[in-house]
Amino acid sequence: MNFDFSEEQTMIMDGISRYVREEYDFDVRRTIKDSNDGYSKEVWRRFSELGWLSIPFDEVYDGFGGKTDDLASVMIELGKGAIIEPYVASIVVFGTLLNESNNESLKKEIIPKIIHGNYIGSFAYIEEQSRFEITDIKTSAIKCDGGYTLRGQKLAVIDADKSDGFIVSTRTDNSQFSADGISLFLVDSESQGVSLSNYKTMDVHSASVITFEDTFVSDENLICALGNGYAHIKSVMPQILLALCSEALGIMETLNKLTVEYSKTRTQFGSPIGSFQALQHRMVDNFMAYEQAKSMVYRGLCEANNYLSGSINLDEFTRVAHAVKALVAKSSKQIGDESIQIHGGIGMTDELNIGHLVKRLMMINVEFGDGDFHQKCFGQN
Amino acid sequence: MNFDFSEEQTMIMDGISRYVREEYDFDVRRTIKDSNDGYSKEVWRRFSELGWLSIPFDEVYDGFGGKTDDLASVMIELGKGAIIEPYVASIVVFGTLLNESNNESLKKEIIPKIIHGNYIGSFAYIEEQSRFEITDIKTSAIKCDGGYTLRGQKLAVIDADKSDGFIVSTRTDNSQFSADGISLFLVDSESQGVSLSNYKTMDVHSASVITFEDTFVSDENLICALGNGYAHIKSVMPQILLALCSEALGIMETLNKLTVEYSKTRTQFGSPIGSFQALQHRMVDNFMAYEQAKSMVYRGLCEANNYLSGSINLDEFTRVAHAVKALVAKSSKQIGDESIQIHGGIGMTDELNIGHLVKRLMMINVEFGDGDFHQKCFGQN
Amino acid sequence: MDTNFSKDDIAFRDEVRKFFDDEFDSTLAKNLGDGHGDNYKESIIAWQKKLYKKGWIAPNWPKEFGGTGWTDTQKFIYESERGLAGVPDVLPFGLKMVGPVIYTFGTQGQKERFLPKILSSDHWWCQGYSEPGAGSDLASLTTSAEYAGANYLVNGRKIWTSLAQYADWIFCLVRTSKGARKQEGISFLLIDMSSPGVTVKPIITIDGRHSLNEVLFENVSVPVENLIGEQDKGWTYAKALLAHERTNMAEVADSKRMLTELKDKASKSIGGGGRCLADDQVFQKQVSDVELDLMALEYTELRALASIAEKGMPGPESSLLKIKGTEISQQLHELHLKVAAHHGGAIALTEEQYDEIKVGSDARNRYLYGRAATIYGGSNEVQRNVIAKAVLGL
Amino acid sequence: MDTNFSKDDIAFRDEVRKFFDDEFDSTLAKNLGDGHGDNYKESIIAWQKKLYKKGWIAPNWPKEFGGTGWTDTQKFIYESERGLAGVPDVLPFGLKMVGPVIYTFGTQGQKERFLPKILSSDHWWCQGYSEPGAGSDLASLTTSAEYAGANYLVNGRKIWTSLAQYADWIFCLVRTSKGARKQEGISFLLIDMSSPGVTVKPIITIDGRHSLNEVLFENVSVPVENLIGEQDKGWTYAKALLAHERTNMAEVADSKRMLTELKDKASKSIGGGGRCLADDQVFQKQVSDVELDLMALEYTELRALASIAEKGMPGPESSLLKIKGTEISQQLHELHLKVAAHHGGAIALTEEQYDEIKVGSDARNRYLYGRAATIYGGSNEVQRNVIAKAVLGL
Repeated sequence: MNFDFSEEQTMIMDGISRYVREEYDFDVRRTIKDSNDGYSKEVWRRFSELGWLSIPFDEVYDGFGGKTDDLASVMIELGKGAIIEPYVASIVVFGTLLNESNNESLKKEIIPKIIHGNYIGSFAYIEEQSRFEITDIKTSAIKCDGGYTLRGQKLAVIDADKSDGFIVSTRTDNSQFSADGISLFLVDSESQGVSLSNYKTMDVHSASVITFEDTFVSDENLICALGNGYAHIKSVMPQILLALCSEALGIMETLNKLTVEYSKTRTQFGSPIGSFQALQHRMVDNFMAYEQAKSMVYRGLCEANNYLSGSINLDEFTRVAHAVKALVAKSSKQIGDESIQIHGGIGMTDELNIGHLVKRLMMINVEFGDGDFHQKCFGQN
Repeated sequence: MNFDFSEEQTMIMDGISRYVREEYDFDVRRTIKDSNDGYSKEVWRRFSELGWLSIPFDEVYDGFGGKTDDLASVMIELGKGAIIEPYVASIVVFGTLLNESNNESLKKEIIPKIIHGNYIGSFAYIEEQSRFEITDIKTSAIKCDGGYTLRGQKLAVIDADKSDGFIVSTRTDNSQFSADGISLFLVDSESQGVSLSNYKTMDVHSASVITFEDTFVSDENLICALGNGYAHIKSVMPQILLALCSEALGIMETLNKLTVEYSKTRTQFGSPIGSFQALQHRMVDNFMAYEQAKSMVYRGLCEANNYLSGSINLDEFTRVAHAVKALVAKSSKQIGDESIQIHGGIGMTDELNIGHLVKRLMMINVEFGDGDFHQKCFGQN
Repeated sequence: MDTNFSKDDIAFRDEVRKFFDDEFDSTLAKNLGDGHGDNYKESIIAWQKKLYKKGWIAPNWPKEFGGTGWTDTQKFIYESERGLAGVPDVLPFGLKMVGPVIYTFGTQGQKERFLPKILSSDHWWCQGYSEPGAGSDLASLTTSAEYAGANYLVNGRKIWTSLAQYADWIFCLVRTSKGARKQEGISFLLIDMSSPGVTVKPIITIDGRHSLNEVLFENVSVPVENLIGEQDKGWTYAKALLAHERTNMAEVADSKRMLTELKDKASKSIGGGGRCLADDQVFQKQVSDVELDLMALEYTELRALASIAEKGMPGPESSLLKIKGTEISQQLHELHLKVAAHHGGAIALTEEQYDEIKVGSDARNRYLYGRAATIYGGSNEVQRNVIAKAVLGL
Repeated sequence: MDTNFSKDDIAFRDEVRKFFDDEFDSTLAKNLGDGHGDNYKESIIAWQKKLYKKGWIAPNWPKEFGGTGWTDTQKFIYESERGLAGVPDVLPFGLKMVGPVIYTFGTQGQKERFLPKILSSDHWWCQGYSEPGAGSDLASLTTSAEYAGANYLVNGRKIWTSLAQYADWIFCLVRTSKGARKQEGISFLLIDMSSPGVTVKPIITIDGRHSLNEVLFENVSVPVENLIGEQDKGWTYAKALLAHERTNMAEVADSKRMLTELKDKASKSIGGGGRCLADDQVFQKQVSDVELDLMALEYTELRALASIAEKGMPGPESSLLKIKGTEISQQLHELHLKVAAHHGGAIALTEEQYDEIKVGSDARNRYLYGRAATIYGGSNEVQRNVIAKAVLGL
């Protein structure tokens, strides 16, 4: 039984932690957020130099060859900085989907570019009617000479405006709600018939509505076997969920730390507010919510290793991932609300980091299904 | 707008309050509960003398002619005494079902007996498979010469062992789950083929499993039109629910009062525990839970008058009654749990009244459907 | 025990309904835009002037000062209809806060000078209470007013001042002397925002918008006739106002409207996989959890109103109006955000953008700004302290 | 980051499983009857003697004193299997409470005299801590032990003493002198329950059963060799024990079993109208709310064990084990009672009565007696105070 990160993981975590502390404080973040690009290409280059863009990729493509817990350890520390750069969209989601694909030539072409900071990707899967059901797809890909013609609309594609390419979930067979007949394509953002309507998100990332109007995509850009897209998504989803939840964990740790610290210095009625028992008990509840979330994420990471070693199957691993996302959602909501409440007026200001961390937690909650959605998936099995 | 009980109602409430205080304290209650009958015939006679057994009955049968709010006002005060006598079973439930029946000869025969304390009745409607669905009935009543033959089993019939007769819900038509084809009969407890298996309940009432083996009941004992039993139950259910919730309200008021008082006298760490802010805030939450329950019961009582005056229909009144039962269940749970917790060890003892009041709240919760059941009924409409 | 409406009440309800229907149009709603429309200031003033013209601007004021003379039932009907119609409440600072203080504690001169312009909305007021070091512990405020001949010289800093950027006047609590208890020595002062030395600095909140401010006073000269009541007795007047404010904070009518909108939205919201969100039993439970509490709170408020009508003051039940009212409205914000799902994070950049993005954006802004409801007006923690002491005697 | 079991671990698990399967039969389970069977005392002793014979009676003791020498993983496996098999935990008073105090702080003579009989279950111990005036505030206890030659003369009253009616010995905190701080001057004394002047008075709890007692001491003479460690230093030993006790209170294995039983019961429970309760989405949500928390708590406990193994002491995560563990078990009691519906109120009068009535009766008794879990062993309020101070530094 071992709940420590490995020496190598710890080294990387320390590196990110130092970077966030020394080079990515909230003033730096504010400058980046107000910049034209909406993120810092300079920071992204640094991430590449420091090797952080290579974590989930196989060694054969110059990747770090990281497993679920490697990626999770990185996300915990990145979470504390509320990083604006498209790490989740491009490395965690797009990267993992691509890395686990069986399209070797695409991987050979794209992954090194990602690792060197020269390619950003994102995942277009949500539709107007789909809410959190990944299999609810209307966007069609119709076979044509040498490839497919895509038609349809994807919503809320995170960091799409920064992306060189999108992995798009399409329907090549069966009807709208079927888990079969879904295919994934890598679509170049410059392709004809692709148009974006961009907007900001509250965590100062961006998102887009992407419309595909007779967009051609070649056979070579099929990510996994035709019609097998959902199986592919399903196989990487636990890892993605655990990475997101690890990011949330880092944020919750930070929020609790800042709130307890603030309560020791903020004085009202002649005493630090942290001396009032009612607030103490609530901060204890927040501490417990964090520790329970941490235990649950660790449980997920242990099960990830059990999955790799073959001692549990994908359905079992998936069920645990649902559990992790559901519990993390609850702890996030509680800690987010209470961090603002205990900070009082100052917690309501854009100037303080509290609100920004809370908003990132809120965004993580809806990504790939909110807490209620995952709890339902969990509870039904 | 008026949220006061009438002068007449207030007089009766004061009378009951005085009686509970002076003649029915917890020592008296303990003696009664340990007696052979499981309730006090003496007390019951006093209730009759004081007119309290006549509340819901029409004046034509020597009743008080009380409406929903009259009965509710009585229940609030009886609740505070955690009365063991079969008031709910016999007056509130059996009494209301009978009083609203169109069987004039039965009413003329039975109601005066009830009022004079010479007849106790109860309502047999729960079956093994029915949980809270009143229409889920297997007990059959088959037409025979001059009457019906009953066959089946009813569970959890409150205070049946004290009863002279039961109103029994039976199926005379349609299939097990149908709301149509249900008929209600008044069955004498001495009838052939009626057997009881009695047990105690945690609120020191009693309940029985009643088995009907070819029990004959005459045509004259049909409570309402044949096959119309559910409509009859439905028409009196809001009044019954409001009476139960009013009893709960009286109990909650008492629990909160006792808990706040105790917290002022119990000293730990050199101070009354009521001076600790964390407990204060929780007692405030309990206070709010009570006030909200009170508002909801009052809302129900106002709507009862609106129903009588014809400004809302039965479905609307029923929906409000669902809401009242659901909210009262929540407040009851919170106040019950917290009363024990804040009392600490002493709250765990059989000697103190706290536990007894909590157990009565718990029994009220399951009677005619628990909070979740009613909230679901409410939420679906 | 009844809440029956008389025939007159029903006629009144119809009149109110018709008035809102005729006068509160969608352009006005759009311009107000949840307090952040482009023409917010002009639009809210225009709307209030309509109410003023109709004689309905100050239902809670005594008739002699410009109130409506309505019965409690009429007031309740008016509020309910206002919520149902989605009509925003009037700005509270003049009409619900300083107005009642002036007509209760002010001089004849002050009444004549200020009340008409509050009623006509020609003066925009804001509230100068909180300070960086005096939030929940309001009485520890340090903004000073030094008596110098016919004027006070005011120095200090007020914070969290809503809509001060539009204000003509501010009512302030200031320290005029150091009493034995910190509640002593506080005075209630009316200050012209155009006085030299007054500076307003915006505070951007977590919803990214500007409604709060800091207000700085540097040697601001305020004539003594702007003092309410006696010097050093301001805490008394403020406390009277706070009790008044608390009963205004249940916001039942607004929550009822949010609930209706929520159910409506959910019934149209595709829940994925061809299902409708409104059919999800867990979602139904979450909605009914709030609805039950709101149904109860509506009667808690009615009980408080009846109690005021009967005994001239609210009963203990009124103490929970602020706490429960704000908790309920936050729960409704949360459910609206849940319906919005992915779009709850969206910040629309153009007018043309996809409708859902804008709807999600509104839900989020209300959610985020709504976090403040349990902090301002005496935080819910302070309210619990107050109930523990004043109601439970702890 | 792993919790893989080695081959040896799996072999060990199979051995444990087989042992419980072979030795813990249904008659034994029935006789124990949730702590209230007719032959409870004899049955639990008989069971513990089996464990003793197997060498598994004291997994947490050091090997030299009779422990098992298991790894943490083995301890975890043993506990999990115990819970799954529905085997009750050993009585804590000797094995988990006074035993560790004696082998840590006792003299050689005390170790030789007491430890073997704790292991063999020939001594039944109970705990004399709480007093009528000293509950959460344990250190304010007043039971006095006056030093008189070779003996202490003990006078006072202990309360909430679990199973004292069966006990041969009681370990007590007594006041031997009045220190400056109330924690000073407390001593840790072992008292023979058969000593003249010891009286046990039953306390009936709200479940109507008898497991708690008052223990009265009237001039009870206790030999000085029954003092643990130094006089006046008892608080130190008790505190060491309390920390130990806290990690025992998560009761994850038992809660897991209750959860399995709950799901099983619900899947068989007719929900009315032909539906099954287990299919109700709101009920599913209520169950998964608890299950999620329990899954997390299981790992919180493992993290604490790993931390003890590595650093010799539990990390901050252990502080929540008692609070969360008891809250979870109460939620499970509540859900069991919910399944029981009408039968949750039943108190069966005869052996022959309808099965559901008995099942409901058990659910209720566990629910009611289970309310004590958040009160005893340091109430959850006190635990929160401890975390606020010791972990958060507030």
